[in-house]
Amino acid sequence: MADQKYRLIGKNYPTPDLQAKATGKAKYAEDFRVEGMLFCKLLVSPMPHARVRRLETRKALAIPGVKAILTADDLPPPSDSLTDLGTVIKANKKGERALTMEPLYAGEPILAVAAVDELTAAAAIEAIDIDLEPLQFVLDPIETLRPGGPNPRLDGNVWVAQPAPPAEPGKPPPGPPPPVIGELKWTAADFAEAGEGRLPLGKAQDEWSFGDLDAGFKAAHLILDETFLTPDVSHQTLETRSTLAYWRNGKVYIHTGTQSTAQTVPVIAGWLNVDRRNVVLITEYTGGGFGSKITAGISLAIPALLSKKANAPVMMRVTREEETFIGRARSSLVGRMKVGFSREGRITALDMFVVANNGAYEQQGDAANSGDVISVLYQPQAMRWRAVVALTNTPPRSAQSAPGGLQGIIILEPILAKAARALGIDQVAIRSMNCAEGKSSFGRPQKGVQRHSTSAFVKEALARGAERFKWRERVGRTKRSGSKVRGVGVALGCFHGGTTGFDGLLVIRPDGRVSLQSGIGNLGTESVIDVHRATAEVLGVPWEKCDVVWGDTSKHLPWTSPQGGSQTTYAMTRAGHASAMDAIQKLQEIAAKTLGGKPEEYEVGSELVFRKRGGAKMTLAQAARRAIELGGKYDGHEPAADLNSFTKASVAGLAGQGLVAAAKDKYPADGVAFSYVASFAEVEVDLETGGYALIDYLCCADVGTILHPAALGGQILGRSILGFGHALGQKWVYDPHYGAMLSTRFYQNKPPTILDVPVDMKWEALNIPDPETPIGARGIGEPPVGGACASILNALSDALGDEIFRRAPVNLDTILTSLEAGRPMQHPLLAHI
Amino acid sequence: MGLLERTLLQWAADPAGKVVPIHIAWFLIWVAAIGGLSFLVFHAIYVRYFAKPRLFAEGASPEEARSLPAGIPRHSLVARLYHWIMAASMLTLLITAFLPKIGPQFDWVTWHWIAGSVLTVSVLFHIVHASVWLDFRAIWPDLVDLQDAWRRALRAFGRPTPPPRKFAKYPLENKLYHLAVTATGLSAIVTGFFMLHRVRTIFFARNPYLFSDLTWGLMYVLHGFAGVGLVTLVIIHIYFAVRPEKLPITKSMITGSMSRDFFLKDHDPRRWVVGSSRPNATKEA
Amino acid sequence: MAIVRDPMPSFELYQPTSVEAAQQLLAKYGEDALILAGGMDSFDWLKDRIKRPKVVVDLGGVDELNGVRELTDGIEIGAMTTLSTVAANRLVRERYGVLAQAASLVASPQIRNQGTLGGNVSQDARCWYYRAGWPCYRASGNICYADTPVGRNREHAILHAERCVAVNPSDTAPALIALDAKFVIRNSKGERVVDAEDYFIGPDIDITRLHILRPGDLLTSIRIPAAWAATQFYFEKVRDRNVWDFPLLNVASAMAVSGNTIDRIRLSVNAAAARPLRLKVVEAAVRGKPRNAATGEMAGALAVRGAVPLQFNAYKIPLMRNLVKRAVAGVEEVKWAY
Amino acid sequence: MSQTPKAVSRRDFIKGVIVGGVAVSSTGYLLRGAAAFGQAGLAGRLITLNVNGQQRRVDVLKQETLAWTLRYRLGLTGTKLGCDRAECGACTVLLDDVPHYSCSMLSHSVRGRKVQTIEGLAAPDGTLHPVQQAVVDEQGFQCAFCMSGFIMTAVGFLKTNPNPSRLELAHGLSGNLCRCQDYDKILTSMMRGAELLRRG
Repeated sequence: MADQKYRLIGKNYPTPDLQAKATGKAKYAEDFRVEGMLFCKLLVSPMPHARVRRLETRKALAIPGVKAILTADDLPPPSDSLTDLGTVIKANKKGERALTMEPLYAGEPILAVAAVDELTAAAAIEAIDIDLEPLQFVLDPIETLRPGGPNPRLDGNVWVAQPAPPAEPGKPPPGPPPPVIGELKWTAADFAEAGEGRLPLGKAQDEWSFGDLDAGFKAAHLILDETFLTPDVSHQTLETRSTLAYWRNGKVYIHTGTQSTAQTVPVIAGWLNVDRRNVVLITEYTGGGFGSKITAGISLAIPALLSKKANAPVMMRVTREEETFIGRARSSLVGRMKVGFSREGRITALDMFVVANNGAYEQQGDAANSGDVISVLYQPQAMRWRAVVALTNTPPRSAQSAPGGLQGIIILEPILAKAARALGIDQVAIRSMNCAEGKSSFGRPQKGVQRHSTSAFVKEALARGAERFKWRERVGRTKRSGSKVRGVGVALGCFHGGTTGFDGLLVIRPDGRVSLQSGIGNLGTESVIDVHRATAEVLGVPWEKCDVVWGDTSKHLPWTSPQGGSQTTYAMTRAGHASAMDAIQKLQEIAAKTLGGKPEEYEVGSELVFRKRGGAKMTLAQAARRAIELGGKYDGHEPAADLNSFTKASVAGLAGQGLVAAAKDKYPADGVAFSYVASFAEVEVDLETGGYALIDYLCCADVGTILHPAALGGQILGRSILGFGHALGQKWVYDPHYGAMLSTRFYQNKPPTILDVPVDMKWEALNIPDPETPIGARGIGEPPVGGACASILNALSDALGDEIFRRAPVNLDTILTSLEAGRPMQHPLLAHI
Repeated sequence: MGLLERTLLQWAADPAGKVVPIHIAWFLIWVAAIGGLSFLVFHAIYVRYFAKPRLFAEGASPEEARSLPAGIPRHSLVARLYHWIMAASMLTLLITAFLPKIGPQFDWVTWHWIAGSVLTVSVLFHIVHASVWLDFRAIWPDLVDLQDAWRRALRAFGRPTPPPRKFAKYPLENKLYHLAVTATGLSAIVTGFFMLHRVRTIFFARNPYLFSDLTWGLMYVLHGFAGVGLVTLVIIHIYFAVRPEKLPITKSMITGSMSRDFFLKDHDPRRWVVGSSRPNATKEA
Repeated sequence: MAIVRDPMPSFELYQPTSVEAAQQLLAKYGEDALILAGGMDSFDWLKDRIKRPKVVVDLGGVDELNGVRELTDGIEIGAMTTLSTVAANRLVRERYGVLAQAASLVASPQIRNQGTLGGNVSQDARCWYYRAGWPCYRASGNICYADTPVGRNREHAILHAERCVAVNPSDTAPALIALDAKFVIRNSKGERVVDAEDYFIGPDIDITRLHILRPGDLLTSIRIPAAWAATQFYFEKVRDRNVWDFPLLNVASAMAVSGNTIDRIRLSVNAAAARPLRLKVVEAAVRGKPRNAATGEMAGALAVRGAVPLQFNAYKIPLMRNLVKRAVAGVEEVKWAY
Repeated sequence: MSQTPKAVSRRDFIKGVIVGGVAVSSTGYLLRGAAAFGQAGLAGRLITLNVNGQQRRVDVLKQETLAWTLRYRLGLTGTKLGCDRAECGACTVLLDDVPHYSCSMLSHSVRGRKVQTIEGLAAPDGTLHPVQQAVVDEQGFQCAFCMSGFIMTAVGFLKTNPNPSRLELAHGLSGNLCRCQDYDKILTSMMRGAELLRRG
């Protein structure tokens, strides 16, 4: 066990934000009030695709108390952005904007009104005379791919990436030009070949492969070829993306929820087309993200620009219905997989084709991730991945916990379960035989070479989980009693678990306290605090002496990884470690300068810098005061050259306040960090109603070193339930004739309740350090999602057989009608039912 | 949208946010009923107190008259059957359509579409029957009718004019009424036929998306106007049917024939050649 | 007029403290008045700015409408009694368990703490097209959006659909029908009492209402006769999520059994049609029959006779068949070896 | 109580507005009741609410929900609006010790009833309520936007069932939605809260 050798790492502790949360004092964006603030309401499109023909706002503006109306014409043009390396990322002129005159989905904001109160603002919206010209629309990706099928945008139905021009010598590499919109249609023959309920294998937009696919299928003893549809699911963070904005002496102040504090600043600057140094973001508490607020939401530009126009603070309180439209969602994937299995159950070949429903705006990574995750997690001997990311007139998508990972896994897992049954192999055994192990290669070969994972202990997770879940015992039990039948399922989960190259920043104050500067967003995972436990651990200071500074970019925060893709724990423990090492080195140098001798003769621990052989020593407080005297690199007046400019600005802001330690994570890492889980579920199905209950669940995770057990458990089980939702009933329902979403309410789109999950779920983590990172900790936010969902699907087919469902979620109507008919009754090519 | 549209029609915003008409305003039911009743009141008063005695140009000569049978055949059995079937379905349609709107509620739709289907079929039959086996032109106003109408009008205002001729098979009012019923009836029938797609019937699968929301709206409006129009027309029809001087005509719709005297009093044997319902019969005479 | 949902538009609020006062108001304002009981249904309409009554009459202050009273023949429950109270009341639990059970399965605890029995039986349809504010038949329009070649109608009706295919979402209604409850309605003209099943109407009779209340009418209480007290009850609600969700289908039965023979039975199903259905034909067919699986099967088959599925709700037919079977014969006992 | 309907008389209305100007501080509110809204909308009236043991006089519109009054008139923003449609429970407060969705009741309907919010839970000296303490001990909740609703529901439920099983407690808390889906840890915290309460 890793945590024996640690003081703080691996121990539970009350995070510093808990008190405020538990007493209701924690302030989320909409809890703020500013002198003279106005309130804004949105006018959203009732049509899935239209053009504003006429807009008459005079009557609205005449209403007493109405201060300003903002339309797309008031938005700054999309601005190019500059990477720290000086690469210019050209703005996508056809990407999403906060408001539009050509709405591309029902519910897209067209304009906003600012007034003295919401009643007045609402009355103003109703007083607006707007004439929309209806345009051709499509909701279902398969429909737009049909020959002659409708296009979601005037100029096509897919994004086409443009190659980057060659780099000029001496200049920074130029960024790729923005993608253009093209048209992709499949042929009637493609559809005929596929037949009913099977995904046609038409022209792909992108593909890669490795190994000899044909040989793999030739060698296969069993070949399964199935089509499966995953649901579109809204993120539905409980806090909507409400935002308060105001301008003070050239700076714009934004109160909003975001997953990533530091990373959101340049993005806001881009949306508002202002210098990022003039953006102040206050975001101490964020009411959930799940990928929908990685860098907040573009809608925050509305109150910000309205505030400028009306010259007063503006609060945009986003309603739940509006959040359903603009609050982001997971792309549904319809996937077809042809999988070859050896007699022993090894995957000899895997040919996968996925079509993603992307909404009308920026292309999401779900389709691409699905290929990477499948190839790393199940290690097929040969594999081909093909994909189409189709645009539709549905709300904009974004990453949602394990984007693509969940979809890929729940498309493959039922096939794996079916194969095990057909081959008479135990479900745990077949997964143990195929799963990733150690450094496992994956994904698109670059110049013939694939990337590989930093490590993988999936076999161990499977074995440990099976043991604790009493898998053997359960599979042996009687399945049927009365009208009830039970089934057990196991599934694997996996997603990216970290990135590298970010900055750590801390200040040892003259009073001996340590300020740990955190650019991480506080979205509930507690990584905002947890990763700094590692920093304190390395620095050898008691936690009580540490103050984590977070949630306000005027408080000098370092350049930090985005809180997406479960990268924070890995990335920022590394950066934190680097800053601690920088502090230690500076302490040693200061001690040497002050007390004589060489730096390496000094050691840092228990709030002291002391000579190894005893004798001279000084406290951190003394060292901090000395650092200020010495100035230069010691108190932040000379930041390291390799720091990100964002961090440099913060260091400058802190300069002179104590010993300022700031360093970039330059630790080597062989491979890409992934985290993994093995999920086990048992369900009880009522054959007379088709309803089923999830009666037991266990998740065993391989996430490297455990930083904070309570928070980790919350992530493992919390994200598991997020996965359950995709099996238990979360979905979108659309009326295809009007292109309007019908499932805008919770009782219609069905996020899981406390009574839909086992009352006592279990989690475990192997706590085996990852070899490629100093602390050994990887991220866990996303890996459980796919495994959890698939474990339910597999438990259902264990109970009912393989001929029940070809889509998720699996509701009682699916089960009952299929049981009656003896075959899957809802085919996977019909979206949003 | 003008005041008129707003008062006469019911509007609604369709799911795409477009405001379209969906119905006529139901108060028009009362307008129609009151309109019909006040017509009969005024007409009754006019006939009773103001109308000048009728005067016709000489009709049939005594010889011709004597050559006529005592009972003049007017409506064939088929024609009479058609009339009463149509009447029954028409009344059912109006009652099932408007009663629920003004009070008593019952399962009206089923009755309405069944009656509607009966009416449609019977009207189709009538068109074929009338154009093939009956004198198709007999019911449409001709030049003589218009001249005589003019003469009667001048006479009503006491201006000198030659007396109007006696009628052919159908008096002008009769023909005009038929014209009005044809127009309203057909619009109700045609719109009604499409509206069958909006409800569950034995005929088609439900499909409200045959036309745009606006087209449907206008169709409902037309159906509504035709419906209330028919209320007025039916009131007037019944009123004339029971007027003493018209009773022989009403009877003839049951018995099929009318007395020679009544025939001679109102009709001109040269314009209505008895015993023949074939087209061109008049020419042969 | 552009559409905006939320916040609630203005209205005049009256908070009478007596039924008389409430009736004066309802008589005075007629169509312009909206009755507010628990508000769990009304607030949706108001917040969505779809219904805009001039006047809201909040019955919360009318004490005489609240509480469970014992009568010489059964009990009387005030229309404003909350579902939590109904579910927890001793008399109800001891004698009319089927109602307690139905009430305890409505929505969520907080909703049951505020939602009333009168409100639960008088609530409006939940068809998502209707609730979206679209001009459908139920909203005095001329179209049903749910029953079209592409309509999404998983939650809709399989029986007695007439133009509108919405269903009645009440959980307590079938229980009250099974108990032969009487609904007491008052208006300025006086008081009238109707059988539970006659309180509800289908679209064939009135497509804009789910119940017989007219402007000015007030449901004051519900009386449950002793006749069915402590007989054998069955209630089951089938829904997607175990909290909040409306029934996809529910069933309630009250049965007097001697030996193993069914002497008397009342059986009701809801969410299958626009009104909770009392299955008289099934009742007659099983009367005098032994209470066993065979009778249950027969009852189930009989119950779904004439059911017409829409594109996405065919599952409701086997579901109703099986629920009726259970309501008559009971559920097979489940015994797990572990 | 009087038998006559409590409509707002013109006098009440004027009084309401005058005092309202005082009651409502100068900061903005979602419902100021702007002049654009006929009498009914304008006619906010001064009522007295018993919130967290204090009598609070406040000018409230007819259509104003308790959640809005608490958040936007009394500044008690610990009560959250997650859906404003009685579907998430984030706005749960105690009315006479019973959990209610404050988003789905009119402030005018709670006059004379005891309203308790998350802010009124801890002792005046700052000592946390046992259920709050349990949350800190067990680190229940993630983003915590749903937390005050859950805590209020638990406090209300534990008054009726101080010694629940985990399943009973789950039923008691079932009217609250957590989108971080931290249900397992929430149940553990609340079970601990029940224990701390019993210990007193």
